[in-house]
Amino acid sequence: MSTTNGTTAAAALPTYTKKDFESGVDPRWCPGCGDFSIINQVQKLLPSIGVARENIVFISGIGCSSRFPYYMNNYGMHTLHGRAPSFASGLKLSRPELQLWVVTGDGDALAIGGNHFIHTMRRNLDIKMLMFNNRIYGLTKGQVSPTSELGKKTKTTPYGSADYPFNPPALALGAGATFVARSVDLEGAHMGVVLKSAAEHRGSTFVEIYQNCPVFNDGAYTFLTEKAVKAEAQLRMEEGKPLLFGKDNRKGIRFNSQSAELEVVTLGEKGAVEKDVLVHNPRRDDPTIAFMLANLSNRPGFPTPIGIFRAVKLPTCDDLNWKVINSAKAKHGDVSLRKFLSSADTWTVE
Amino acid sequence: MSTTNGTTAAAALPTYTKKDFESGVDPRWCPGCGDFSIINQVQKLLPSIGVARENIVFISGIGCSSRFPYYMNNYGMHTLHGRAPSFASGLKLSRPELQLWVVTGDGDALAIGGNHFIHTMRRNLDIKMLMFNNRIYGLTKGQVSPTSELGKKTKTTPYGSADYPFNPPALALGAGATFVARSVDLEGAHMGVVLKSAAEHRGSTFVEIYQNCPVFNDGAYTFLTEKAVKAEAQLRMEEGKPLLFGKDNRKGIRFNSQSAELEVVTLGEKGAVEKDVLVHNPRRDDPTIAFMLANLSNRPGFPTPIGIFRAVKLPTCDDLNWKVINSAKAKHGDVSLRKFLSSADTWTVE
Amino acid sequence: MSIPEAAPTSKREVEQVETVTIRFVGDSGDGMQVIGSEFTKASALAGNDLSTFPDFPAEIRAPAGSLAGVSGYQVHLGGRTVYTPGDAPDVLVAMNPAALKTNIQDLRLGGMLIVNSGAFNEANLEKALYKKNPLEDDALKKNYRVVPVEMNTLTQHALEGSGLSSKEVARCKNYFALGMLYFLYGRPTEPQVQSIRAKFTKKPEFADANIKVFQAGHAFAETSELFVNTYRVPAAKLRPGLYRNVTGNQATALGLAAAAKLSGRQVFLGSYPITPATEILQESSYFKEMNVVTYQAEDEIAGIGSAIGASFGGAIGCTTTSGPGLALKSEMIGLAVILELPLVVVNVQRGGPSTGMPTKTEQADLLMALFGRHGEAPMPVLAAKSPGDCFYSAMEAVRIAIKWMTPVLLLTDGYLGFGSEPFRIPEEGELQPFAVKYQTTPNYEGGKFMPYLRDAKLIRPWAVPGTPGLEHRVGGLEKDSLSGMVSYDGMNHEKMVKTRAQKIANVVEDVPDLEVFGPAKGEVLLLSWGGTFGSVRASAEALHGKSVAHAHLRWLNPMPRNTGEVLRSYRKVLVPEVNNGQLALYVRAMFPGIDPLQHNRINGKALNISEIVAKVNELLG
Amino acid sequence: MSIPEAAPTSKREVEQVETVTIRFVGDSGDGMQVIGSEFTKASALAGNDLSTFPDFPAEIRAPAGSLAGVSGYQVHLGGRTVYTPGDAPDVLVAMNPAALKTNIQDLRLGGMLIVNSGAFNEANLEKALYKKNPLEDDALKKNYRVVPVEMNTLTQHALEGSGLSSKEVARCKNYFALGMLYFLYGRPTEPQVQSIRAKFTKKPEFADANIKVFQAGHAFAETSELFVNTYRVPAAKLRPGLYRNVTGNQATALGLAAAAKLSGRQVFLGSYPITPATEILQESSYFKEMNVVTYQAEDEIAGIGSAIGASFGGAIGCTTTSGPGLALKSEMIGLAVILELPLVVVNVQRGGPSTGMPTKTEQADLLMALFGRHGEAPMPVLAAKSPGDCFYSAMEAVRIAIKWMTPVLLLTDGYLGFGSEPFRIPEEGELQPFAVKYQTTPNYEGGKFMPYLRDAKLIRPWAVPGTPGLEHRVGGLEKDSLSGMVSYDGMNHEKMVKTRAQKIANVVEDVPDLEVFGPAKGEVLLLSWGGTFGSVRASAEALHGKSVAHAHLRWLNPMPRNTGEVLRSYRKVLVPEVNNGQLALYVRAMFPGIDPLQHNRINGKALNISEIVAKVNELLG
Ligand SMILES: Cc1ncc(C[n+]2csc(CCOP(=O)(O)OP(=O)(O)O)c2C)c(N)n1
Ligand SMILES: Cc1ncc(C[n+]2csc(CCOP(=O)(O)OP(=O)(O)O)c2C)c(N)n1
Ligand code: SF4
Ligand code: SF4
Ligand SMILES: [Mg+2]
Ligand SMILES: [Mg+2]
Repeated sequence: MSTTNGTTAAAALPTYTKKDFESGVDPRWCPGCGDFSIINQVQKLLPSIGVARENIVFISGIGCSSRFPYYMNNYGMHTLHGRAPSFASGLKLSRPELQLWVVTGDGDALAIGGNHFIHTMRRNLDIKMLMFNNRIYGLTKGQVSPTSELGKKTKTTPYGSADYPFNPPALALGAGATFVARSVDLEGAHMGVVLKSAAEHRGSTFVEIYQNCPVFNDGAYTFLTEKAVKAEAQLRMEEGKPLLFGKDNRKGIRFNSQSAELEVVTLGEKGAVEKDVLVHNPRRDDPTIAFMLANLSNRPGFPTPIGIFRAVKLPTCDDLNWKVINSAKAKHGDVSLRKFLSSADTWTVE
Repeated sequence: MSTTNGTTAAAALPTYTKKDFESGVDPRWCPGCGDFSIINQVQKLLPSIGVARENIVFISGIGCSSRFPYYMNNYGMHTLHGRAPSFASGLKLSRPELQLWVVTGDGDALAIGGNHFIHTMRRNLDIKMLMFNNRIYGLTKGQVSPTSELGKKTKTTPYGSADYPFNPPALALGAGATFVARSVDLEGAHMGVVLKSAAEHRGSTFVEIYQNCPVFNDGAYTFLTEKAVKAEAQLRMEEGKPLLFGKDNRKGIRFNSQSAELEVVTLGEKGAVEKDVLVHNPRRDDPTIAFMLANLSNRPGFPTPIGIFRAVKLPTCDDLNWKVINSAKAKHGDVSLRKFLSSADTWTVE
Repeated sequence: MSIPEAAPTSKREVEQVETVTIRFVGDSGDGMQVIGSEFTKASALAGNDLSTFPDFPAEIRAPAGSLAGVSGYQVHLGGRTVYTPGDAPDVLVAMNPAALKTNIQDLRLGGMLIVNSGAFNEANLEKALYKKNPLEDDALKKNYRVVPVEMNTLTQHALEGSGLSSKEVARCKNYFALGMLYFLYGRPTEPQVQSIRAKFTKKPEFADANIKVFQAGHAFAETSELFVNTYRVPAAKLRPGLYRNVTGNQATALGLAAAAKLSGRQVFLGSYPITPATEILQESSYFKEMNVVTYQAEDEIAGIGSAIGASFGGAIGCTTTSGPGLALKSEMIGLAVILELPLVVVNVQRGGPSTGMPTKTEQADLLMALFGRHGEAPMPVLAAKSPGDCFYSAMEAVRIAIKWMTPVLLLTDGYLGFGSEPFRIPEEGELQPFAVKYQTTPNYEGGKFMPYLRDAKLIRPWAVPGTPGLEHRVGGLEKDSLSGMVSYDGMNHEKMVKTRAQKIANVVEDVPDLEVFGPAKGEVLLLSWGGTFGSVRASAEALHGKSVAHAHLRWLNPMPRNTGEVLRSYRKVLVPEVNNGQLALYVRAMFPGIDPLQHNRINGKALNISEIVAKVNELLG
Repeated sequence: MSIPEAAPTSKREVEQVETVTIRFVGDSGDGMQVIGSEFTKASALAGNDLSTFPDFPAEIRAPAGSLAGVSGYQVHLGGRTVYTPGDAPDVLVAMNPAALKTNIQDLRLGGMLIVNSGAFNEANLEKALYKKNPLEDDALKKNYRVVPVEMNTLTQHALEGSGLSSKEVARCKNYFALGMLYFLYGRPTEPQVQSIRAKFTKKPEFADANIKVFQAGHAFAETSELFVNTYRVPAAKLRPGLYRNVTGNQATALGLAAAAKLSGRQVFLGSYPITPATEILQESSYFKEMNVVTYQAEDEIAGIGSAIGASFGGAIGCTTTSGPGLALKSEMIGLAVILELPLVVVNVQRGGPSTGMPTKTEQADLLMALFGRHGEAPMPVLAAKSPGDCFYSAMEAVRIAIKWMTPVLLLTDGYLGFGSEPFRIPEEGELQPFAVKYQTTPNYEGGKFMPYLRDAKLIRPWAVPGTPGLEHRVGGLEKDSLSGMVSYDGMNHEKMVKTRAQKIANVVEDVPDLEVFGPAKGEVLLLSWGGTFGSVRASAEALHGKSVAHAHLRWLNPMPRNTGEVLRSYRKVLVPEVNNGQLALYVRAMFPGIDPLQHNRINGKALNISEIVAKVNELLG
């Protein structure tokens, strides 16, 4: 057990199974809710990441998605609407050896919680944030969210929403996140791979998971997940591979340096060949291409990218902080209370 | 006078001078503060924009910069730390005919106010936001701000800050702002031009103004403003012109489609010619190139762009809202209170 | 409140009952809210006074058949004034084992239990954590009049050959229950048939099915010998007029819209969704033609900020929330206090602290409403007393806010917000318009405008952007007592603190004197505020003839001028509250010498009338 | 407090004075804080008891010479216990007309005015809005002992040939004034010379210049005939030991660091800058080797959120703020209440409401501290009584927070935070360590861990991440009384509300009884809390011999057990406060029958002793 700061004693880890990460409380989501598929992937992943169960903490805000920690057999906090990243930030800075996961919804993370979200991203705190994006407020039964589409009719926008939505990966990139990815509830295997990379990344980690809310926003992602359209609609980004999609991977994404824009080409048509297609590299220092890909989903005629937009290694905020703390500790050694209190102009009264 | 919503009676405007926009209260900023130069440009601009003085409202949060409204002879609100955009949003939605300016600082807008900032940007509310970025908390006397450099020593980070800073235009672009620009306190003429464009833009408008705080963060921008380095350090973006800089404009920014990155070229060297240089176009729908330019200032070896990153016309949130409201009004006409209250299942008791 | 004992003969008689409380309970998918409100409507048409309350399961849908998934709807109808949805049901309609388990303890002894015995299969019993079938339990039959009905099968029979799937058939069984109750309470069936038809215009096959099942239920109740009597609740003596049903949240939304009409100004509602306040925003978002502008902000702080911004622009800024949101808004409310701009903050209280029990009611935000701001920041606080009263309270809050240029806090609660009652729609002209005057000319020597120059009541002028010549700045720093410009002068500050306090104290001129129900002097005064009005008034009525009176505080700040006098006219003051004693504490603070007794329940529900009555009887000795 | 009248002869005598209050005032750039604290240090070394208070101009630097730009520093020194920085200065050192104008009304009649007459030129007079030179005004000379000194010229003379620019020369003149005061109060010059040298090690030319000017001032006072007498303030009888000067904010930071040491745990301070609390975060950010981790969050909510997160991890989560920030944190504090995690919230009160008067003091956040949360959310509240006491109060807040697993609110104020006094550094071992126990093993049958299983005092266990087998979840929804899992059960909720309230009531075992200074029974009891301790105690001392006592509440919740008894031992209770009567209201609420009288000043300053004394004398009749 580690109760002091520093590093956790590297005891041999038990061999975990998925069951070890189930709290025993039955998840209380509506039948068919996408959240079930997500928790399933997370519980499947954790046995393999080499972190002791007691050193993992799940922190959430408020929302359907935010009930997540109750169902995990780790340490967990179900906090206040929008504020999960703030708790995680303090806990991470206080005890950097813990692995922290924030679980949140589109409203929780981006409406009331937008500020903590962008600051966690910019600081590059080593926190893994999973945002279940159902483009609606689920728990409060169907109001517009910051990811709801323009014109969307909801209980608070009966004549259609007049607000443009956020593009969450673009926002995360604008804020400076070092790991940004997207997956989909129905694509379990894909999600598993993305989550594994997220678990391995050190630094601010943002994973948007498209999640269907069958009760208040059913079918939000059928455009992406229906068998019939899937191949054309999904752009699966894989490191080192060209950005191909469509039936038989016949289409690709090319950067047109004339217009300085991305465009869709069909291989074999108008002279387009595979080597023109942009090769996916999420490790570029500059976030621009990642940003461009993130914005694709806003643009008509383009597929929606899933996978990892960006994964860049930079010293984390927690590491930088503890470097300073440890050097101060090393320099001063163990200071007695009296000595500490006396480090100022003093005088003696006799 | 317009006291109801709708449009202001288009009475002939008086001919204003700069003095008409001075409240008569002497600005209380420290001698040499960059804020003086900014207010000077704003007061110079307003006579020329064709808006009645009484229809302009300045709204600020808390900070040195936020004292701004007191010195303007318009309607004004000096509100709470970080919250100015929220007041402006309500006022704009309630009375769309008013012209709203939010004046804020780097701490006010991006620390405590970050959430209202990104939401105002994404909604494309017709609000003009001027952020005086001195990379420090001025009013509270010198603490780290979200735009302070990594490693910066301030009163709260005596051993250097462990937080990566925001790049404000990149954040605004990530959030969906339709107008994003940057200028510098010492470049009065440049600022005047940028402010004029901001005044003309309809939609979410963000202008970052680099501002020197001689008391708590002196010289933050000498790397950009000192005569000796200015030409090499500033990249002045002008619509339709190639992105040239340096002594005699010998250098340019080129997009390398091989690496999918921007690079600096010297004209005449290694075969670089002017037509390779990226031509600045702030009107692209896709925000990517604007984002790439915004990120330049983070990258060693690149100049810092000033001017307009993005200026794109999209229906504003306030317009979309009032379209719905006006159509409901047109459809229902003037409804009596009794009729309104009766629109439900009713029964009569006799 | 009184169902007659089982009649000795099997000949069915029509029994007159003064009031009856019926609770419908079943799985979330069983349509209990639907038949509850249909029955309510029929009772309203029959001229009964009414009060209803839904009992939703927690926010997220629980698995079908589980204890957590039980949904309920209670209606209390009467031939006289009905104050609450009723302490304990006289009739419980339970559609499955889980619903029975979570509700049976509330059924009054001797009450009638109509139960869908067809749902008591092994799977459902297990989900409800029953070890054996409770319907086979003798205790149940001893304590209640149990009427088991095979609704599943009877519904299937009714729909044989309809072509509906078995799932669709199952969905109709709530109408079987409804049909039985229509027979039992002698409601005419034709309007209900119409209503079903209207509801399913787009799916006539469902209309037909539900009508069939409804009629089958009615016929079954009539022909089977399960019911000894049928009942009639006479019409109540209600004030004549046109009526509708309203929940408290609807009424609040309607009240704000009415205030827009009466003042001729825009209502700007900037809010963030939160249970149980969300409906106010949702309802209001339909009222565009009434000059109501709604805005779902990014969070509670932006919600109230947008409202204050709109108020600066001349609108009536409003914001609606519940406890956690009110906490977040407290800095902003303080700003509205120092700016002296009109603003209405509606707080629909729920169980706390923290996220607490979002779907349950409580009255524990009173002290926060009164004192929960930094610095000296007094503001008017009022509380609605019934669902329908939310309408008048919301209007009153607006009227005070714009007359006195001040934020006003209106407290309601989950019990009022979700509960409903008949609401008489005011006649044309019955409600007085209240004009809003903007300042349009300079008010000071030299043609100057002084935004903080006050009138005799200490009210400052409201000048709005767009008015030439009155350009001015307002802010959160202490301000000069005339110009409103920043002032760090200590004595100016003291003056402003006292002036703001005095202005709010002056609002008492708009606060009616406290009225007493019952004897003007005596042993015990019941003192209530907010949503407990109904329970406490009903208790006082039940104690009629004893030396017990009831007074209800609608205004908490300022309190009515005669409050102290009233309190001192009784030997004992008892304050029943759904909290740990907040009004009691406040009364002690405001009226030294008065030390009220307390009756506190904090279980997420309205107060129980019988408990209050018992407590008072104990006090009477 | 008593400077002797001008002596009749010109022969200079050394006069003994028991206490003296000196105020240094000048332009922000004049270095008044510097010479004020130098003189304070010298007085401390001479064994005087002390209390000091700076008077900063508003946050932003005003133009040189302007009224808004005046900066001051007041020190009260004595040969006996000194409680406050003094009501009215006996000596005023004024460096320019603006400083004279804004301060002269505070100088006590007959007091000494040392004024830099060289600064009274036309430009400066105009900036100070003087129509004519006040030094030529007879009234001034009639009311005060005016000592005009041409400090500008004399400084220039002293630095002739130094090679410094005239701007640099002008900057030295504060040391001229200091030199004069050293002579006047018989302070040894050598330590000051050393101190100047130490201060300017990197710029020896400035060291030389300032030393020269300092010595010139000293010599000038000695040789000129301007001063009739010189004064000696005898050493006070202070408890022997090693001393330093602390401001309240420094002391709070030191107290938190000391608590880290004494508990063996990390202090995690998550804050957002806000006047007048910012210094606590700033000071603490140097204390890394003491196991203090600081974090400047993006806003107040994130600040407290980070602290609660750290507390969940086993650290002592702390957050520091002022009024507007406390308002923002209220939702979070409610969460800490329901989680039952240790947390210390320090609120340095300032003038309100809203942004108010950030640099001025006030005591108007008491009711918010007690009641400013939604739902039933009680928590311990204590208040520091002097700058040095902030150290002990901060430690105490931590001790209570971790012992009782609760958030604790510590109130200080701008007056304490900026004010300073000598602080005796506790001996090694004098402060008792307080261990923190984490739960490391299951506490329930079947090897289970129940995070909300309580001990006899109702305290729940603290199990932190990293402890295998105790994995558990906490949250803001109402929780089952054992497992902490979500519970919507009404009676469980009522039980939890009452249990949490009882636990906080139990903290009274750690609250010492109220002590009374003065007679144990009598006419008038002065009851104070927080930063007004000094003024009220000094008033009580001044009223010595009359039937007047003083009691000071350090703990506001719970209050000491004997509070009611003490209050009832006097015919009248007078509560002096820098607010509109908040403690008075609270006392009325908590002790029915006691109706205290009030003395309220809300002018951004500490209470005036003479006003309190006058008020009491009035009450004594
Ligand atoms: C301070 C506060 N404001 C509002 C709420 C009400 N609330 C709870 S969850 C929620 C939104 C949930 O939406 P999202 O984050 O998208 O999660 P989902 O339920 O869709 O998973 C809201 C508005 C609250 N609990 N606390
Ligand atoms: C709620 C709240 N928190 C904190 C403060 C204190 N505060 C005032 S201004 C400020 C920061 C100012 O920095 P910036 O926005 O960069 O403005 P500048 O003074 O640099 O122009 C802070 C922390 C406050 N007034 N209110
Ligand atoms: S409301 Fe939607 S998001 Fe919430 S649990 Fe149900 S299906 Fe899932
Ligand atoms: S502190 Fe800095 S930003 Fe503020 S007024 Fe002074 S120079 Fe300007
Ligand atoms: Mg959602
Ligand atoms: Mg700044």
